[in-house]
Amino acid sequence: MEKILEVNDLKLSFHTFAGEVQAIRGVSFDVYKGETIAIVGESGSGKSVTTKAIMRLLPESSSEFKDGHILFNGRDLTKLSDKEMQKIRGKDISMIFQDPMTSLNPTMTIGKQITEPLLKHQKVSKSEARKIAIDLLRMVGMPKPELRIKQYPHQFSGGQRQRIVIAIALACNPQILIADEPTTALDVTIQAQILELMKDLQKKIDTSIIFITHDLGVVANVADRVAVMYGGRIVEVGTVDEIFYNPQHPYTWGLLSSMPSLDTAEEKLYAIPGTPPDLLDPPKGDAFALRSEYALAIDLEQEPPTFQISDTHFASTWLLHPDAPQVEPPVSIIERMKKFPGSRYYEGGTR
Amino acid sequence: MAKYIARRLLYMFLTLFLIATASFFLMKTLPGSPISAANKLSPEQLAVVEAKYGLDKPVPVQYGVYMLNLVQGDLGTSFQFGGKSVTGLILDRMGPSFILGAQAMVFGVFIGIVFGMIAALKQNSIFDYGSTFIAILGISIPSFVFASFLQYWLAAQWELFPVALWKDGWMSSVLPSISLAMGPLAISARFIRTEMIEVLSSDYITLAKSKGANGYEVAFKHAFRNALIPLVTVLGPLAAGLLTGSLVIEQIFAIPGIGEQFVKAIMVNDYAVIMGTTLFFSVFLIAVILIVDILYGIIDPRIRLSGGNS
Amino acid sequence: ACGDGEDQNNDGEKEPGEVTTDDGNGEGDGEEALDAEQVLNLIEGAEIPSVDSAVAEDQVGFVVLNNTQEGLFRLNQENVAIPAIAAGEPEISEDGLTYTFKIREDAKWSNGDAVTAKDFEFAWKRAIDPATGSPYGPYMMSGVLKNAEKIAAGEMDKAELGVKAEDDTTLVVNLERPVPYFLSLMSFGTFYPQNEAFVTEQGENYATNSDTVISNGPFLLTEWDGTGLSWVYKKNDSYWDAESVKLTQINWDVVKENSTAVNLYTTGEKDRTGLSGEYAMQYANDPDLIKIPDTSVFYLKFNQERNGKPNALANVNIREAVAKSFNKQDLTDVVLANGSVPANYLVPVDFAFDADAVDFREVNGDMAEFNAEEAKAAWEKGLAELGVEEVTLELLGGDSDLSKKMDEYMKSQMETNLPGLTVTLKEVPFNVRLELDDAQDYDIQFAGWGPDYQDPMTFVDLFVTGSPQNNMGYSSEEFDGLIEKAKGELAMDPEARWQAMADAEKLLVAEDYAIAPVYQRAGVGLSKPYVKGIVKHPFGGDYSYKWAYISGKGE
Amino acid sequence: MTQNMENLPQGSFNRVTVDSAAAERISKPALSFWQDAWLRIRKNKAAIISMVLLLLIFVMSFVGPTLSAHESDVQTITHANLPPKIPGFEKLGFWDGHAKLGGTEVDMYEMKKVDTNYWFGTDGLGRDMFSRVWEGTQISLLIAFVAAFIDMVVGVAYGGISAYYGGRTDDIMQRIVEILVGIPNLVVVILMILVMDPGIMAIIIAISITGWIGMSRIVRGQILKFKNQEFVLAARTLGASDSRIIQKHLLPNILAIIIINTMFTIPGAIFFEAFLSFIGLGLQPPAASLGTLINDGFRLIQFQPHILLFPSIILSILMIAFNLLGDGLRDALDPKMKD
Amino acid sequence: MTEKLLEIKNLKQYFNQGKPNEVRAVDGISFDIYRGETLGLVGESGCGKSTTGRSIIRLYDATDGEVIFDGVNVHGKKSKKDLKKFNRKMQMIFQDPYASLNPRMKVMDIIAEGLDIHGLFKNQTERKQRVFELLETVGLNKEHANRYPHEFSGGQRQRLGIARALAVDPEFIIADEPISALDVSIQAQVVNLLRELQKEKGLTYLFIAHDLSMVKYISDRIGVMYFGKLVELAPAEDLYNNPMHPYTQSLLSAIPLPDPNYERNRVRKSYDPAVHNYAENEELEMREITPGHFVLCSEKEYESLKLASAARV
Ligand SMILES: Nc1ncnc2c1ncn2[C@@H]1O[C@H](COP(=O)(O)OP(=O)(O)OP(=O)(O)O)[C@@H](O)[C@H]1O
Ligand SMILES: Nc1ncnc2c1ncn2[C@@H]1O[C@H](COP(=O)(O)OP(=O)(O)OP(=O)(O)O)[C@@H](O)[C@H]1O
Ligand SMILES: [Mg+2]
Ligand SMILES: [Mg+2]
Repeated sequence: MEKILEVNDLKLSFHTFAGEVQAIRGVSFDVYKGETIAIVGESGSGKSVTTKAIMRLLPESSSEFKDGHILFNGRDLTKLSDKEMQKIRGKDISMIFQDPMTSLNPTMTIGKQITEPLLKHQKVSKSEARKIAIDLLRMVGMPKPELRIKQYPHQFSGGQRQRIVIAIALACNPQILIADEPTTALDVTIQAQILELMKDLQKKIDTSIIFITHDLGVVANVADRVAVMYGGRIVEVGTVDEIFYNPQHPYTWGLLSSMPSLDTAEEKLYAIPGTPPDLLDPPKGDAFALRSEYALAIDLEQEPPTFQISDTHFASTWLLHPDAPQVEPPVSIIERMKKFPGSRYYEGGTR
Repeated sequence: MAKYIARRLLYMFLTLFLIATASFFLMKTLPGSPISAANKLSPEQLAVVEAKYGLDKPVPVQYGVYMLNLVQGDLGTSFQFGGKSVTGLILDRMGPSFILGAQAMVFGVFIGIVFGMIAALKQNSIFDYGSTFIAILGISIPSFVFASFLQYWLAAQWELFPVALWKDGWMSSVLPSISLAMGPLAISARFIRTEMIEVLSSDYITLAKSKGANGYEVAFKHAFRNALIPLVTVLGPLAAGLLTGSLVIEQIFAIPGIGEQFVKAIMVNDYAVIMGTTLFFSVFLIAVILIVDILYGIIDPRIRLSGGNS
Repeated sequence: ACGDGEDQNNDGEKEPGEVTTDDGNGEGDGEEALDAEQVLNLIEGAEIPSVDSAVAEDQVGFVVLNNTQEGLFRLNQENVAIPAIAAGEPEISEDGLTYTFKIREDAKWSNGDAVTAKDFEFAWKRAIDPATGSPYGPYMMSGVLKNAEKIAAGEMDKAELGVKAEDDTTLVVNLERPVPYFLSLMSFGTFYPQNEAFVTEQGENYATNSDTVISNGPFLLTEWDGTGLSWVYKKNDSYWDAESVKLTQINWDVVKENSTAVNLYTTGEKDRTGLSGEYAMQYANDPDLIKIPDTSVFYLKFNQERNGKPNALANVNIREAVAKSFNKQDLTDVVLANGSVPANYLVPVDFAFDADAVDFREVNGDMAEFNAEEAKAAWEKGLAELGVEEVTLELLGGDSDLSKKMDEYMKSQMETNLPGLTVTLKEVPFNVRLELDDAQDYDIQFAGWGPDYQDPMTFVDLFVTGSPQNNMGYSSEEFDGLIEKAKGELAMDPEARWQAMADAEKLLVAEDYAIAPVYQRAGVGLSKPYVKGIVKHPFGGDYSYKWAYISGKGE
Repeated sequence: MTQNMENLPQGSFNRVTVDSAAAERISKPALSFWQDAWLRIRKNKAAIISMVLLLLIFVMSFVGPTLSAHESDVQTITHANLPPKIPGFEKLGFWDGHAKLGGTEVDMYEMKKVDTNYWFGTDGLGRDMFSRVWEGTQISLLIAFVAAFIDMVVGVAYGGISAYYGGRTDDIMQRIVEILVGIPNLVVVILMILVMDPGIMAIIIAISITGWIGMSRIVRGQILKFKNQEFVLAARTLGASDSRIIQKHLLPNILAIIIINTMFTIPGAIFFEAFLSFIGLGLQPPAASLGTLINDGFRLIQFQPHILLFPSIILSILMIAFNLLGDGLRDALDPKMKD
Repeated sequence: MTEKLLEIKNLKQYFNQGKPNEVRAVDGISFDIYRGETLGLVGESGCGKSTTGRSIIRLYDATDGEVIFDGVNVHGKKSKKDLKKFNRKMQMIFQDPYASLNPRMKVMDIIAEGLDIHGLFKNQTERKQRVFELLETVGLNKEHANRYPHEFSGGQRQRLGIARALAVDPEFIIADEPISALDVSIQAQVVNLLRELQKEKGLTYLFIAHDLSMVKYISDRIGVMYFGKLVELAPAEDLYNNPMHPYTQSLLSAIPLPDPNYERNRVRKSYDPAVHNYAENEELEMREITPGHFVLCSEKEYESLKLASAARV
């Protein structure tokens, strides 16, 4: 498969009143053509910052690229001028934001907002742009698009607004679509509709999607591959099956097992104790160690390297070091692993 | 919409009625007689003159008469101008005040917006500090000091504009308008700056940027209109302030405006004129607020449809 | 004009426009070459409240009247009342009670009608009619014209007023009692004629703007909308003496800020301006500087009875002390700095003269001069009599900048020179002050008075018992008697009358210390050198432009 | 990433148990809200400079009059209208006692034979402007603070009651405000001043009479916002009384906004007092405020600029400093700016 | 079954009643809550779940209906004293951990607020002691008492909210989406805590959420709301295995589960209220189909549902 985006050892900080926030501390991942890669991780782990960094949408005054590069079709986005970047935004890479209530301009008709990138990037006339906009709205399932195109955002429901935002993002058939928690603000029924819609559209225009969420159910639904972030790092990356059925990092274990499935009946849920690290003063070594019951002495000293588990599966934890002791994952994880051929608990035949 | 305006108009009359009532009774508590030559008249003569103006009747009766006349558009007669009609007086005097006020408003708000935009777009730069400084200076120098300055330098010394008087058409209105504009300028600049900064950090601006909009488009097509909304709400009181504030400027530039007349009327207790002018100001203020509310709806579609109980 | 001593107001804020003469008659009516363009640009200090001669009551209105209308007499360049609409001197009856005027045949209204004796009868009756609500009519006529007082009080019909047009050209006037200065009154606005037909036709609208008023004087009032800040005089070609009038036009604008007026003057837009103190000092050596004489006198009124109770000022020594405790020279030189002079008298200098042209001031000379020692001595005596060590007095003054400044000065002077005295200041707008005056709710009040006619009586009778100007609890039988005599039995004996008034003044100022004179106002201004022949009058309409002209502006 | 895995120290791979309580540890020092705000405002240079200037002016308004050799209310009439003279400035060409008189530059001190120095010059009655300016500042500040205080009390109470009780109460109270806004405030103020005995008190009351409306609106908006916040609901479910909710929950939360708004009302009051002086409704002399001083001075702008200059400078500094401080506080106290 | 702690009868809560913008947030719902159980309440956003909770605890005055708590009608007229008593027995945990703690108060005072109001301590040391105990109960420690809320993470804040509610020793707690705003990794902490407390203190919960997997895990019975009405009420297992109301079925079909295989094969059902095709005069009521399993349905639907469930057994 063709690599379309390559993020290499990205490091980025914010300068705030309180000091330097090391929001991203070495993130690397690739995006292939036509795939959906989900980035999961708890609040504040740096998911949004990573994608905003790709779009170069971070406030220039307070953010600073420390290291690394972002290659889009071979061009390093961190080095482009503002002008060049404006040509890429909305045309080659576009973005959907979390909150449908606030991400549309309240004083502009949605028609204007949808046609804006068309007029900007594809030299089309106003009437053509209008036509395309209507088509787009129809495509995202908006009834009576001809009428609604003249309306303002507040005249739409949350789900409808999110569809509009998606229509905007898709207007120029981007090569990469970044969706930053596009369904968090919606309730489950609407969320399901939006997810289906995105998948349909992806099939139609063959774009790559970077999908950010912390809802593992959603990830299971949409993703081809999954990257798990913690404390400004990607701690595990793999195909969706690898992550869900053969997770290797204790944080991934924690995440997966803290979500009860419909048939969980244990007295107590597995819970990750403690709170996320303070990125103002990130802990030494493995940032997760302080909250992990599998912590090793070295975790507190030194950052773990990345270990390869399969062609597509990587994880950064000292537990994968040959010298590390074998540890028993939580029960619910063992249950999952049992379904995955090649995992040490595989029972076979179930699939 | 029509229904909304009709309701507002009705409400406006109610407000005016209350204002008229309140000011009438306040007026009656003023010390001193409105009859300027009171000290030359013997009590008998005074009684005759008072009877002429209906001042001999009990206050509630006077109130009734006043209100009745008011309904017919008659604001009574001025005491200081030998019984001239207040309505006529106000109509004569309102033109210049209105021109000055409108010009100052347009000019002040426009420049203020430009300053505010520059400050917000170049936040924490020398431009930001510069325009903020000018804006604050604008409100920290009393307008009469500013006006004297302009008059002395631009008119008396360099002879670029007429010194005073309402004689040279538009040129006469330049200096007074500028002096008056300083307040709205400063206020608009500060409002726009704060609001722009706020708006520029909002989600929809990020979305606009993610569509590839350049700095100009982001600032003017997306942010500006939204940043304008809060400013619009203060325009009403601001406009009213200009009108009353203009009295100082009118005096300095010897302009036959209503503000100047107003203070004089207060000083000599010409309460027909005070009341009339107060009502006129109130009508104006309420009208401006109504216009602003409609404007508000035009700028902000969210309010337009919900039919706005602002 | 004048009446009540309004305010100490030539601080430029209220009347910078009180532009004035380089002593009017000065340069003769020159044979200097007249400029082709005879247009004057002047400043007035306030709007015209009214140009209806029956209703007018203020300085601005009287100036307009004086230049657009004309009465039986007019003050000439020497400020002597000479016949104007009257054809020559009137016949006066032996007892001084009946005056018979002949009206000039060539006197015309600007609408073409002739000015007749009926016009006078009509106008005067209109002015005294209570229904007109004229402030000056009753004030000027009561005690002068026969029956005026009763008519004003509504006790008699106006038809009974002592004025009658025998025919179109003969006017007979009956007086209540002999009035020695009666002829000078005839130059006063209230006694001007009005065209009955025109006034009746205009009804309510009469004189509410320049279209609803007609003139019989040197100029026509035009472009006045009734309340506006500008108006124009145009030469009146139907004026009987139009030949003497050189100016074709005077453009007037109301400017209330002195700085603005000065700026207008320096840019050449205006030909004259008054100067307030600060400007006066700066322009002291300016060749354009003119001095403007004035006959208003400002004084302190001592209220002897506040809220019905006698206060410290009821003690004559206390009054004397206060009256002598402030340095008038410094006040006029430094604080006012506008040419005003210290007043040690009530009746101003250069105002009233006897038959031999001797100034009334020669009789009494200076009284109650500043003298810190005497003040202190009187003060201590007064305190001892009262049995107190400390006194607090409230000084009531106007709210203009200049009066505030003066009040501060007075306070500082009095407190410095009179140990144990505390002066509190109270500064209020004019009409509030009147209210307080009426209620006798003050201790000391800064007041002033300008003459209404050319006779010391206009000043001295202010303080008789019961006068509306008294309002300070001063009541002296001796004083009242002197005034009564001067008005009555001595009316036909000028010398004795003169002496009686002088005695009254002395009693008031230097014996009873009922008031304390402070200064006689004067002003300074700037006048372009090409402006000539403007005449300043001591009372009535302040200025005449009839003889004014422009010479040398073109150069 | 694949780094020196070889030489890892012995025992590296020993399991360690992490105390889960340690993971709940908060590393930041315990700071109160105000300490926190102080930390942030300290980084705002403009606000700090403003604060220092305000403090300086405040102190000078008390100390200033005693520094000068001349008392503020002593009239040395022979020393009237002197320009400023500060020893040491002679060489700089200004504040050297020279002034233009009728177009020529003269040394006024020499001309009037004055041998002491007036740092800010003298006024028309020969009073020392330096003392007067500082005393004026003192009075202006007094007026401003008292007016702001009344404003705060009335505005907060009115807005608070209106919003907290809501419904009909709010409706009626807001209608009243609308009518008050409808009457040009100058009318109300002038009427008040005419009705009352003139003086500082009258001015303060006049300024307060309409001044509180802005505050009440802000407070109302804030209370409306907070009164349905979950922490208030939580208190209600615990059975808290209205007074407890207002005192413990609402007021502390809107305090910051109140303070910020006061930062803007103070200069507003100073300014308004200056405006009242212009139309002749200012203080009763000899009391002077910056407003009356400026009003005295502006007519002399051409000849004795010093009379206008010094009070104007101080007024401007006050205005700018209060505004910048208000801005700074707004940033520092804004919960959105946390961190 | 055990004793009824709370009976809700035909509760209605309308906003802006009589005005054009009237909202019938809760439109006549009835259900009981038994002592010691957890009743889950689910439904899409805006369907009236929070309003129900708030009406029960009297944050709103109900438009109509009764809330009977321990045999006493909560919405009847009551003296201040009675209300206070009631306030001690019923408590609420709020959705937003950031908005539900007063940012200007220290943790100590936040938690002690209930103690202060009801005067539940003799002296300051006792007050402090109680707060420390409560902090410990929710897994925090003493030293946190001196902090301000903004210094805590979301999960910690939610635990503070719980501690505050526990301070007055309530019997019944309404938990209004206590975990929706929390991170997955933290949600479990809070849910565990709630369950532990229930066991220790015999608490009764009304647990509002829209995350059905979590609700199922924690609840004994679950009610499903749709547009102000309760449409189905059943024991948790029963509801999941045998959802009867079409809206419930649609809701269940939409829950994403962290299992890619399941997700790949999921068929989502959509709900269209038109499917009911009710006639004009049909009466809708909660009818018991199987023991303990109620569905809002018409007589006709009731019959067919009965048949269907009989068939299943
Ligand atoms: N503009 C900024 N200035 C300072 N710090 C920032 C800024 N934006 C983000 N951060 C910090 O960077 C870190 C990562 O934030 P990010 O928004 O990427 O988290 P996230 O993973 O998207 O979380 P969430 O799931 O809550 O959206 C956080 O600690 C955040 O506080
Ligand atoms: N105070 C109020 N005034 C008017 N309408 C209200 C008010 N509170 C709630 N509503 C409306 O009542 C309906 C139900 O709201 P409620 O908050 O109970 O929903 P919810 O089920 O809790 O939703 P969510 O899952 O989003 O919290 C909504 O339409 C809401 O807009
Ligand atoms: Mg994010
Ligand atoms: Mg809710």
